[in-house]
Amino acid sequence: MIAFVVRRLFQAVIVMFVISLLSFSIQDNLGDPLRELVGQSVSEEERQALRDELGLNDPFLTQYLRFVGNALEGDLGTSYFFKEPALDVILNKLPATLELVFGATLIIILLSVPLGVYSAINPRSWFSKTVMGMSIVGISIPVFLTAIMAIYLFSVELNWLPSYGRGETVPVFGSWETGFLTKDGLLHLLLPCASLASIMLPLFIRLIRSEMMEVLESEYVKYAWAKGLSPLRIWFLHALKNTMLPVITVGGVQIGTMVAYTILTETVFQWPGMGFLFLEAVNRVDTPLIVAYLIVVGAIFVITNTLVDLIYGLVNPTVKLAGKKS
Amino acid sequence: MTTPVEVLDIPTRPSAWARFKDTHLFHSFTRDKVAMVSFGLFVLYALAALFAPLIAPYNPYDPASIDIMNSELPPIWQEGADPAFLLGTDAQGRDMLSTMLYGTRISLMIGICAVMLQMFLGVLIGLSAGYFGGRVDSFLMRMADIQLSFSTMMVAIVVLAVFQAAFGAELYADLAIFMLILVIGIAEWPQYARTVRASVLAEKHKEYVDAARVMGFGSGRIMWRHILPNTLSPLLVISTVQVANAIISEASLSFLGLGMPVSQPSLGSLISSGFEYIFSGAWWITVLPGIVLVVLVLVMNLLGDWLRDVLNPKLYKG
Amino acid sequence: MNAQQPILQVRDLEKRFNISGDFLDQLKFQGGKIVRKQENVHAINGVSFDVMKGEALCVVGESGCGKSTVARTVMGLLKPSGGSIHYNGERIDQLSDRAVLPYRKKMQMIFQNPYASLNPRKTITQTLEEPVRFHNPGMSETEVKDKVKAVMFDVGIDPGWGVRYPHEFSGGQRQRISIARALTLDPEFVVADEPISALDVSIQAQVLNLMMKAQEEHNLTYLFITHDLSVVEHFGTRVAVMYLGTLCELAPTKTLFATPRHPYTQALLSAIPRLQDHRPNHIKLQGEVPTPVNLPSGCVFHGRCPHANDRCRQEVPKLVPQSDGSQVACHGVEEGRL
Amino acid sequence: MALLEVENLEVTFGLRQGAVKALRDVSFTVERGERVGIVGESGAGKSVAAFSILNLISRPGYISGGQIRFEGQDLSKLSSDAMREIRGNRIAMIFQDPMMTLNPVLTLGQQMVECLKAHRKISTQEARLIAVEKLRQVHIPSPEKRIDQYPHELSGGMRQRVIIAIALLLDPVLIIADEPTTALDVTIQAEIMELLLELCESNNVGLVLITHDLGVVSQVTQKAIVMYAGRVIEQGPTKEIINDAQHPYTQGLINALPQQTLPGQRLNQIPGSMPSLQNIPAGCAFNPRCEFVMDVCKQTLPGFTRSGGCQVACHMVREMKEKAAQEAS
Repeated sequence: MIAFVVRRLFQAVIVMFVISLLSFSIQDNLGDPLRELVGQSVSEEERQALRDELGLNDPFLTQYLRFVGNALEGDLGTSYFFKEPALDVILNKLPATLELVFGATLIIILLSVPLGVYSAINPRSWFSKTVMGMSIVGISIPVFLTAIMAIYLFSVELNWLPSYGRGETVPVFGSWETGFLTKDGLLHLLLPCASLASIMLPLFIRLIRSEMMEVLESEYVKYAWAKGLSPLRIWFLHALKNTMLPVITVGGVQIGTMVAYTILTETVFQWPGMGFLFLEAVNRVDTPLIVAYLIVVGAIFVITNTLVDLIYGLVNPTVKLAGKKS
Repeated sequence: MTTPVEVLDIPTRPSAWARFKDTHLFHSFTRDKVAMVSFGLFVLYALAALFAPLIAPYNPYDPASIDIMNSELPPIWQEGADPAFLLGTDAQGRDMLSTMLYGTRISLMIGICAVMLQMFLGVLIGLSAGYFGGRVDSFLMRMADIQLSFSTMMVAIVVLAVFQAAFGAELYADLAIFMLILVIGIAEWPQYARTVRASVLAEKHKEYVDAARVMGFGSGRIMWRHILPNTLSPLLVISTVQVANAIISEASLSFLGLGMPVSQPSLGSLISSGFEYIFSGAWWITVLPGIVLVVLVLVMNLLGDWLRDVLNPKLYKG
Repeated sequence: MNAQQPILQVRDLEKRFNISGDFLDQLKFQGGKIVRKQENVHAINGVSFDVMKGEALCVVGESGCGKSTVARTVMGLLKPSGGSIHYNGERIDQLSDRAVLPYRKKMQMIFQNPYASLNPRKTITQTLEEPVRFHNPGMSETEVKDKVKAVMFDVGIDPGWGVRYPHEFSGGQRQRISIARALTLDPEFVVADEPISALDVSIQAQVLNLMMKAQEEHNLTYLFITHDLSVVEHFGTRVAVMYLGTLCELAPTKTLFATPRHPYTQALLSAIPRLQDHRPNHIKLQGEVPTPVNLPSGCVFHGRCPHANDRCRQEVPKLVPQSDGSQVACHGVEEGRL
Repeated sequence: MALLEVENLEVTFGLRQGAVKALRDVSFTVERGERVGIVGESGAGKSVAAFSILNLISRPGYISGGQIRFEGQDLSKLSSDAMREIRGNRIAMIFQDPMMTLNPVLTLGQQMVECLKAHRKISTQEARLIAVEKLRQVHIPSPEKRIDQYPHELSGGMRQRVIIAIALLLDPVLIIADEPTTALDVTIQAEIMELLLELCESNNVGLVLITHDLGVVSQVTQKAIVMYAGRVIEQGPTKEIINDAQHPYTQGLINALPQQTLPGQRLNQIPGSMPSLQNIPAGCAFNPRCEFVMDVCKQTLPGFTRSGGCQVACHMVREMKEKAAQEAS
């Protein structure tokens, strides 16, 4: 238990340290805060005075520590473009991205488990073969291309679904605007979530299928048959529980990966989330916003990885949360 | 007292080709239609990429051969097409066929070079981690874990975005090809490192390695001559899939505007440049390179799947 | 044959494996405090024996008793945690890789798993020629080839097999190739780690016969590790019985099978299923082998021994020579209770 | 009526290289309370024979011929539901490797209770009581506590005891044990074997014991069946087979045991190795390794000849018997 907690903390610290270093060097090298603050019309002496005042001439370490100190207090600077605290700007867009990821995860879990299990149990049926064929095509199509094709088909040609934006949203707790509670919001979620899921879904189906097939060959499943248990109990208790162990580990990492893919989906669907904002910030060289994005995403990674390890430890009786098999 | 000598039927050593023809690999290849078609298509792609400058009817990099008046011409089977442009033209009036041939060339090149870089880094790190073990191993693997949890795309997007912002778009366009190779190559090292390490660890505990140690062979000899050759099949399997992934990564980055510039397009940047015209009906600018890209990646993935099935170490008792 | 001269002397050999993982895994909550705790597997605990020239010393015991660890430590595959190993009077357990090379020629090993002990990517010829070239840099190509050919004939395999890869052979054939590999260097001492336990009964006899023939023709000395007592009875000159990393009894084979002294040896012997007796009548031991992580105090066998008393629970018994030439580590035998 | 009658059983594996027959023409019977040993080396088909009784051969294997009658019922005609009623209930199985047999993510209690509930209409509470009782019968200390543990918390010997307890849960009439002690240590082996023998005897349960160990067969079983390359080559009362084997292979197998030779002497070995199922030699499958091989052995498959209480598939034995019969008349 101690080892688990310490490792997690250690990993979190490393991740955040790397991100902070990266962020800081971005802030240090990209763009000129002075120009953003005062424009071009100030004389050289005034600039120098201002630089001194802002601490821009301090040694690297001092500046870095000041940056970390501010970051720990939640102050990541002010967005040049929005003229608002960068963290607030990012956090405002967080719900949109999280809902996208959540919707995609839902699609993945709801489809991959039954499809993967079915095609593992009946590997020779035409349906399984179709699923496997589709899944290999699925992983071969880049997310953005799926998104474009989906827009072309469902929005341009058929005109069934909206092609951009979040549609109508309603506030839930405080500032969290959700699209899950309105019909329009749900319709808007459909295409982006499906596109985002399109790359992970085939991966999960293939993973679940191959793990499940391996488990079905195991001695303890054979033994379960010899005990005369019902097929449903064997498949969904004996086999599935063992199948899910590796799936949870790999799946956890993949869900983290999905955050990266939101940048692509959000760009195609002009989804007002963090990823879209990030890309805009890059184009505008809005350094504080870039930094804020990196830190928020880093935190999300650390949290998901910890959660995944915890769940794994809970499901697997042979692991005592130390990551080591007893 | 003599021990009877058992005699095998074929005492002579067959030629290398004959031996290859006798392998499990070759047998399953000839029996698997999907593998044969995939391999054929891959060879076709490779040839097209290699000889693009010879095959392509136009040179898309040559501004002189481009006439903006020819822009957005549809492919030949559609109304309003110009027979001079078999597959139509893009928004700048470049011949789609030529651009796609050159694009394939760039995509494949980036994919293969990036994977070579990954392999170099990954094999080096994986071998060291697996062979030295202990602290070196746990440090390297923790780094790999952290990097993997970030995902290649994320790392690549951030790094390229920062570089683009730092260099300015023009200088960046010139360096894009190297940056892409570098970033995709470096970001994916954990895949190789983990695979190599896992097979080194598995092999290290096998008795033939002990046998080699008992013979007094040095660790370098054991590492390179005994263990490494036994880790090649997993490397081959992941390499095909990695090339496919690298091509997708490159396309995605180019789509975001962080990859190849429009003046020197890869398949990804071609798709990207056509995206805005899809609503106006000029679907071919996006769809045609899209199909070329998907087929290329699909073929690589199918080959990877086939290799995984055939080379699956469980099939050998050894 | 001079049977009195020891070729290998093992003294107070100890081997521990640290299984506590890295620093973080060693930290434990204990009584509200965080303490660092290291856990070791005590694979061998002070084992001493000699192997005489020309004999076949068999080491028997159940899985986890440390017999394979003894073999691997003797061969230098593992570094001992304590004690010493002498070969022909020279201490070999602390030599550098280079200094140990001459001993590698004289000491060879045959492994348990015929499917894993041959490199799957090398042909039989490559596997057999590599050690010859490595240890005899001056040898010409024809000499190497002749040497390998001679050894292949010796173990009953056709040199024509040489171009083939291991996976083309059956388990018994591979084990012969393994023996051939050991013999290419003309060793005088061979450690065989369960060389027949992975083979079928009819093949076991083939391999055992081959090993006995090789012993005769090449004047070999064997350290033979096995769990199969019926093989020991047939093959061994002397037998060493191990339990939980400790030597219980060391005796000439005939003596051991006629009059086993140590209670564990008695139980072990009674457990062999034999063709003739139709009603098993073996000595039942209580409980199971304890883990080698937390060794029992005193005699390691006391928890399962029907004759254990307080002394056995506290004091570790020493290996004591008996009148019939055997050595037994048991308080009961020493006191004359048994 | 015998408890189990296997008649001309044939099992085929549909491999990519073509169909391979793993079992041919296998026939034997097991009486109520009888203990039968099936002996053979790896690849002889003894495990396939055991698993095919409960129709548990994994793909690509399937029963391609013959009949298996259990208590007079033809098992191959049963629906899968009816077959499930027999598995674990009337016929129980014990697998080879106790480390792999129990599901690692379920407690012992879960794995025992589910078995009871699959065949009987009882509450979980009642099922638990039965399970604890059975664990006590196989000498598991403090079974009330053990029942809530996971398999990895038990040693190999303990796990095999639990598996025996599971086999006895529903008071079956037949237990099929596939090398139940091979994965265990010598002293544990003897204990487990004795426990199994004792429980079979006291509950009058029939036992089909698959093993490669002739010693175990001679100690435990009343009848022995010797298999080679997918066929039965000799079967009969265990005592007769051990003391006076007729088939050259059985003789070779017994004589190859080190205890059959004086210490230090060369062992009696059978040359060569068992053919793979893909290229079984014509005639008698054993002919290339047989020291008594005759021309007829290379061409014709030997049928069974009676010799004492045994049935032997060997041309030489048949000729000897015929000669003896002629001389007698």
